Amino acid sequence: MTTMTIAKAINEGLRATLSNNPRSLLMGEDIGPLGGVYRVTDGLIAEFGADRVVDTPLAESGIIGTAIGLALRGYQPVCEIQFDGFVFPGFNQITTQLAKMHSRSNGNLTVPVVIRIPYGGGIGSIEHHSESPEALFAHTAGLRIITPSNPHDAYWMIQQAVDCQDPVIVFEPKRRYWLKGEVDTASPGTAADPFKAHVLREGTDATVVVYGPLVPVALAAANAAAEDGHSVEVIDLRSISPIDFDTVTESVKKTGRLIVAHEAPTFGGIGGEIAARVSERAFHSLEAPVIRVGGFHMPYPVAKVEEDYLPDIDRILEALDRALAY
Amino acid sequence: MTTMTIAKAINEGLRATLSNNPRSLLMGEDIGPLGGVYRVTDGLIAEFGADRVVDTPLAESGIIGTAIGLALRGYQPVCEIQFDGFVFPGFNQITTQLAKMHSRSNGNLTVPVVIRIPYGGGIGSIEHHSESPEALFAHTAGLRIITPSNPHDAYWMIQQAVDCQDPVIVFEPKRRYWLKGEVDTASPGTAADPFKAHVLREGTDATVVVYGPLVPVALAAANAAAEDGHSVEVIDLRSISPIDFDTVTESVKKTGRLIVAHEAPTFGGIGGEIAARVSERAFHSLEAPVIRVGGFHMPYPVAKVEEDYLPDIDRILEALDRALAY
Amino acid sequence: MGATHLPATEFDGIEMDDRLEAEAEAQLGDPAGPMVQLLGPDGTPGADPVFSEYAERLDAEKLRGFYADMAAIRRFDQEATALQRQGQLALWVPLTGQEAAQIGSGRASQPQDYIFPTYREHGVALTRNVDLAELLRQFRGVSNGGWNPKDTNFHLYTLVLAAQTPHAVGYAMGIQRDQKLAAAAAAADQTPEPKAAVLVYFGDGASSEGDVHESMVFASSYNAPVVFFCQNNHWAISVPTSVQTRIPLSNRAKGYGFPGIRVDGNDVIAVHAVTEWALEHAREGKGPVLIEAFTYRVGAHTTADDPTKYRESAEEARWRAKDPLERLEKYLRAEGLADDAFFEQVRTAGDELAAYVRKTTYDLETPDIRTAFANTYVEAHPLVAEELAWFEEYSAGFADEAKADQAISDGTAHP
Amino acid sequence: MGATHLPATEFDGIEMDDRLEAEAEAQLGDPAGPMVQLLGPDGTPGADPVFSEYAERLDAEKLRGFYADMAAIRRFDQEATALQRQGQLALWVPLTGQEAAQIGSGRASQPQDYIFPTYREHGVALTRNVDLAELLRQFRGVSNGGWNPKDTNFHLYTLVLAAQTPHAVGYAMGIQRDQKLAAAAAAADQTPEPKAAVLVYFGDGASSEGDVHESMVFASSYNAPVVFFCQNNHWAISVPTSVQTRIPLSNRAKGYGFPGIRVDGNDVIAVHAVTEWALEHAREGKGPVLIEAFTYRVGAHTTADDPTKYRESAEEARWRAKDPLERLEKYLRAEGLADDAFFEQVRTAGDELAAYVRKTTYDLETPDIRTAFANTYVEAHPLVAEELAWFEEYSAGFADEAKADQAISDGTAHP
Ligand SMILES: Cc1ncc(C[n+]2csc(CCOP(=O)(O)OP(=O)(O)O)c2C)c(N)n1
Ligand SMILES: Cc1ncc(C[n+]2csc(CCOP(=O)(O)OP(=O)(O)O)c2C)c(N)n1
Ligand SMILES: [Mg+2]
Ligand SMILES: [Mg+2]
Repeated sequence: MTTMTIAKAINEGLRATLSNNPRSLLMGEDIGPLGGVYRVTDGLIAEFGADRVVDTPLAESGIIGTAIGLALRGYQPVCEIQFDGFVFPGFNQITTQLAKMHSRSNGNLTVPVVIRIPYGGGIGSIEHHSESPEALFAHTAGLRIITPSNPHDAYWMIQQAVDCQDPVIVFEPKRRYWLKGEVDTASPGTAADPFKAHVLREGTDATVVVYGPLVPVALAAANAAAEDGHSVEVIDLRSISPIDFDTVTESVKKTGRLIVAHEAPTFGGIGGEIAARVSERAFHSLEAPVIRVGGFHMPYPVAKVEEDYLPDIDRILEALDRALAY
Repeated sequence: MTTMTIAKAINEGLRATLSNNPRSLLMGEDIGPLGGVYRVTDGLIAEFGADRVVDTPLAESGIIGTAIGLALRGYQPVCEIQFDGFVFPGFNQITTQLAKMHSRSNGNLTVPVVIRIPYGGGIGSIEHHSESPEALFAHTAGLRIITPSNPHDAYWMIQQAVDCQDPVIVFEPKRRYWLKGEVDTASPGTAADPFKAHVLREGTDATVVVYGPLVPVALAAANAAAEDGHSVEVIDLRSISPIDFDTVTESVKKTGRLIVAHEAPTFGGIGGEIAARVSERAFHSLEAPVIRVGGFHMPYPVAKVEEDYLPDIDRILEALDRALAY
Repeated sequence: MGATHLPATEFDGIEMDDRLEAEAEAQLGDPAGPMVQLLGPDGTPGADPVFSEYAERLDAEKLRGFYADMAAIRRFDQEATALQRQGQLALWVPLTGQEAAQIGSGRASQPQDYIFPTYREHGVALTRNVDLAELLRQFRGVSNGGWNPKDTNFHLYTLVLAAQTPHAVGYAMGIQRDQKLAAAAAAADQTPEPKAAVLVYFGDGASSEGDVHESMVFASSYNAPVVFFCQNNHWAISVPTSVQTRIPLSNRAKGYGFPGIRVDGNDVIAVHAVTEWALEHAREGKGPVLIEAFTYRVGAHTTADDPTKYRESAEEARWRAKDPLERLEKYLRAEGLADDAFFEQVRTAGDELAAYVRKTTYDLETPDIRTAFANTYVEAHPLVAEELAWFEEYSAGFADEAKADQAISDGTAHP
Repeated sequence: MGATHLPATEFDGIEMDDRLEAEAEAQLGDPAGPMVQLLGPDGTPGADPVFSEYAERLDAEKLRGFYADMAAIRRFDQEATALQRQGQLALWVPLTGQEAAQIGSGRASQPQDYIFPTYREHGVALTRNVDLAELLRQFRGVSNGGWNPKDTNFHLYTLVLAAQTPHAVGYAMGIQRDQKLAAAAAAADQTPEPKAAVLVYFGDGASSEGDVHESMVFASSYNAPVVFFCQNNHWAISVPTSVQTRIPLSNRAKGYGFPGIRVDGNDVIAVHAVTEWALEHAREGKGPVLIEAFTYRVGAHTTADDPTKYRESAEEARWRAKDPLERLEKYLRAEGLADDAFFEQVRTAGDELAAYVRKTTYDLETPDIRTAFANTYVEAHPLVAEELAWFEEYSAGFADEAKADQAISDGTAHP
């Protein structure tokens, strides 16, 4: 067990991958000598050289597109997209090519490309640096999407993503990069399956489903609710595609109430999928409709008002109140 | 009143726009002498010239991007994307630029660009020619999305889209291009508001919400259900963003059951949004969970099996049975 | 203006506009600039200080082979068009007119090279030993990728224009890395793999897509062993090349600092020579090359297209006069390299190929959507499993219903 | 290989690789190829057959103005950096080193021209009379677009790299259409509008994005009045220009058939001359031009960046020796065009500007998320209305709570 930040855990996970897997390589803008704008790849070019840690031209479609070609040749590229808002020039390659290559080749070809995307707000940044576009990828079959919320998960999930033979997008909660926690580098333990949700806190009155940056927020909300006498179960989804509906449904059958929170706008967000499917699976158990907490239907607002935009403890508690009022 | 196909109605709508609005223009691949691969712009270049009906280089980002520039200069461009699966090279311009320009300029700038996209399957076509990517745009604030299901709506909605000061994506149900119907070119009548849902058939036992290509399918399913003694209300959503939740909720409060069907994959589709929001708004009225009927979580399959993939009358009836069984 | 001050173009900045106009106009007909040609439309051989050497390496058998390939693929094209008319194919994308560009370049590749086609490269497929019946699967709507690229190093067709170009560069970057590993292995006394390169096809229309640019940037930046092969067939569906560019497309290479060559795309000998040179160049680690094959799509864009809407038949006629097969036939006959018997034999082989294709198309398996469920992901996926389970139950319901209906009409139903 | 056979590059295909290598290496330091320069680093004037004419039009006042502008924007840059350090700005993007590229080009534009910057063009903003306090709004996190582009024809900053380039071309296509309408109006005896062009900025890094390519394709295809102004400041954050290109970026224009000019980006006179020429060229309907301003980002990429991670301070020092302000000062003094009093006055003006900026930054209004609700759409939108209503009620709840808490602590609460 070692204590480290999420950023460091990903760095160590990538180091382990590069060491163990000679056909893995990293690609992206500024990931070389700079070590990435968040220093997630710090020191790796010095250790593994410029053929394994590749500073690319500034072109996201080119990054994803060449990664696909490398994967076709038997390599396992891990691409870094510098910020959530800059993945869109690469959207075509991800959606029409990466996601479909295995299927359209009738299973003959695999393209185990990993795409790392720091995402989410709360860092007081400028435009395009605080977005949560996960739903825009979850709708596309062929992709897998995971998001760690703590250093131990981060260390293992990045390696599991590379090992997975399907393309995987790893959304990294950038405002939690400096969150510290214990990492067991010897064994993943309960983190063995990156596509399984984790019940982080048990409860009986309501379930709160969150992922990535909102996990600490939900835990804090559950603490606050406990003071008011409400027992709240908190689930860290971990995987956004596929979603571990078994774990969520089981919880809701017990608690009878579900709140789903994410930073992405509510309208058309992944919360709708969760609400719809859980409502179907646990119709008779639900004492209240699933309440969603998310961003408003607007472009991510300027830094000075992002607190009004982002789901926080109060917003989750307000949703809980509404759910309990049924 | 004139009888015409949907394709012809859009053609006439565009002709009316080009005639009435000197700052409107059309842009796209093959929309000139060829008249578009579906002949929707047939004859327009001859009538309005190459400055108003512009055959562009083959580059979707360039098409949307230059359309934004033209809009900033006071023009109203209507872009054609040749097929649903080919919108993705232009995704960045739509998502990060077109959708946000008004907001990021604090309301100083408007970019009333219209994007026409023939969408959906059922035409026995090859890859990338049968997709329904509407959910990937609906999640982004700043865009509006409408989809006509009949010639009268088509004639008016395309003109309303151009008149709207917000960017509008018009998804055109390509397998219905040859569907004929009456068009009143003198007055939109009940089609005056393109963002309002239409109740096409009244019923008491369940509501079926559809849009675009599935509207005739839902109506046929309702007919079949009537033979079995079930009274089904059918709603044509018409607008996918915003969604007219008032009309849908009112219907569900009456019928107590809701089925939402679309060709797009169910997972992460717009059906989830409808299910979630209606479940919240009409929780106590719902006798059954909202049942979604949609594509499977796979790339749109090859033509010879698309019948197994596409929601059809039987799939809607099966969902109805499930809803009625609660 | 002094030429020294505009190093970035060869145009004199002030007078360039008139020249550009004139040049652009000229290019709409025949190309204005020089273009590699080793076999004229009338079958007379040309000479070239560099590429003649490559042409001289071709013996009679090779040349007859080129002809046989071109004739075979044209015959195949006709058969596929016929199959489409008969409703056996949903769509067909004819290549007639582009045989020399495709056979010449495909035959210049080595087995270890990897090829990324777009969707019209049936001739290249032939040179890679792709079973042409498998190739029709896509157009019959039974598969999105009818063959296994690993068998032939011929990738699947890509329909999203230009999307395959960065794949090609990435693949070439992989070859570079493999060569370093192989060099290490060779030092350890193993036989080294033959050097390989990537050949990627795209059209004049597709050349406008951003992906082509990003690919060339990456290729140049990493000096990747990739040859960009642009078939300028004058049309992108209904849009003439002049909308995509006002100067020869081979010029695009100038922006990235690697060679760009315009070759007569209807001259199979020249195409072969230039491509062989370019692939050698790439394999030897000298970096990327752009080839523009100046050719013409004589038929429709696809069987769904109607060229009379956008071009004059006189233009088509002008290009038919430059037919790639006819000119090679003239040359072979004039040089005494092939006789009537040879051409008769080619015709018979073509008919046999057509018969084979017809038969195998009728026989092509009907797919099952369960394959699509199975191939969406490599690894197990709960949502796919859930939806498949629903589908099985749903389908079984119909089977039961059908059985029940049958039982009723048979009178064997229990009441 | 005969040069005639490679019309598409000026390189001899066979020997090109060594040359390319050598050239690329050379370019990493000083540019190898010719470059327009009218004022050397030591302040000595140069001559140019075309552009000297443009330089000669500049009188002493204009030249002093250039200096004053460059000094003002450098002073502003220092102040903004200081404000960021004090926590008054979330981030700052310094331009130091690029003053000549920005002031020279901005001052070459006419009021009727429309300008699309990227995010570092504070100097251009100054030439367009954008209130520099408004410009800081974005970096204070109170606005995504601090000024109204309609007031100044200076568009908002665009952070998605290269995304503004097609906007520029589209805008230029709009100008073309307006000019036709204006011509009709003029015929009807109205005063014609002055001819206009578009000037669009992007960096050496952004040049790799597909959008730049598609923009150049469109610009060339429609002969649009647009000038592409690439500030090659040698770095894209930590990535040197050599990763984006191995030859001068001005060569990109060769692929599209319009002029590409490399100019010394630290020479305000040359930049002004070249840009003036290019804008005239575009306004006159002669089509697009690409300008590569060869300059250097002397400071960090942003205040969040640490250049010591990726470059040697010796490189920075080498470029400081080519400082754009110093060389103009030398020239002005040597020619007797400005005296100590002038430079003193410039310094005072700079301090005043800094004081103004400091004060207005402190005073910048705190935004309200209700503005974001209001500006998402032009027309009424039920979802936005619903969410806003929820937000109002939710916020009112807090206000009530706060009031109640206050009442309790005030002892005025009713039990
Ligand atoms: C990204 C994208 N946009 C549009 C299309 C539709 N489309 C198919 S073929 C074609 C023309 C292609 O022209 P070109 O690249 O010259 O190739 P050719 O068909 O002439 O071989 C178009 C526009 C597509 N397949 N992909
Ligand atoms: C599409 C996109 N990808 C990545 C980024 C992140 N990013 C911001 S600035 C920058 C470097 C830009 O370099 P250059 O174009 O040379 O401009 P400069 O900063 O040197 O002025 C990068 C990678 C971005 N803003 N947009
Ligand atoms: Mg073509
Ligand atoms: Mg730069």
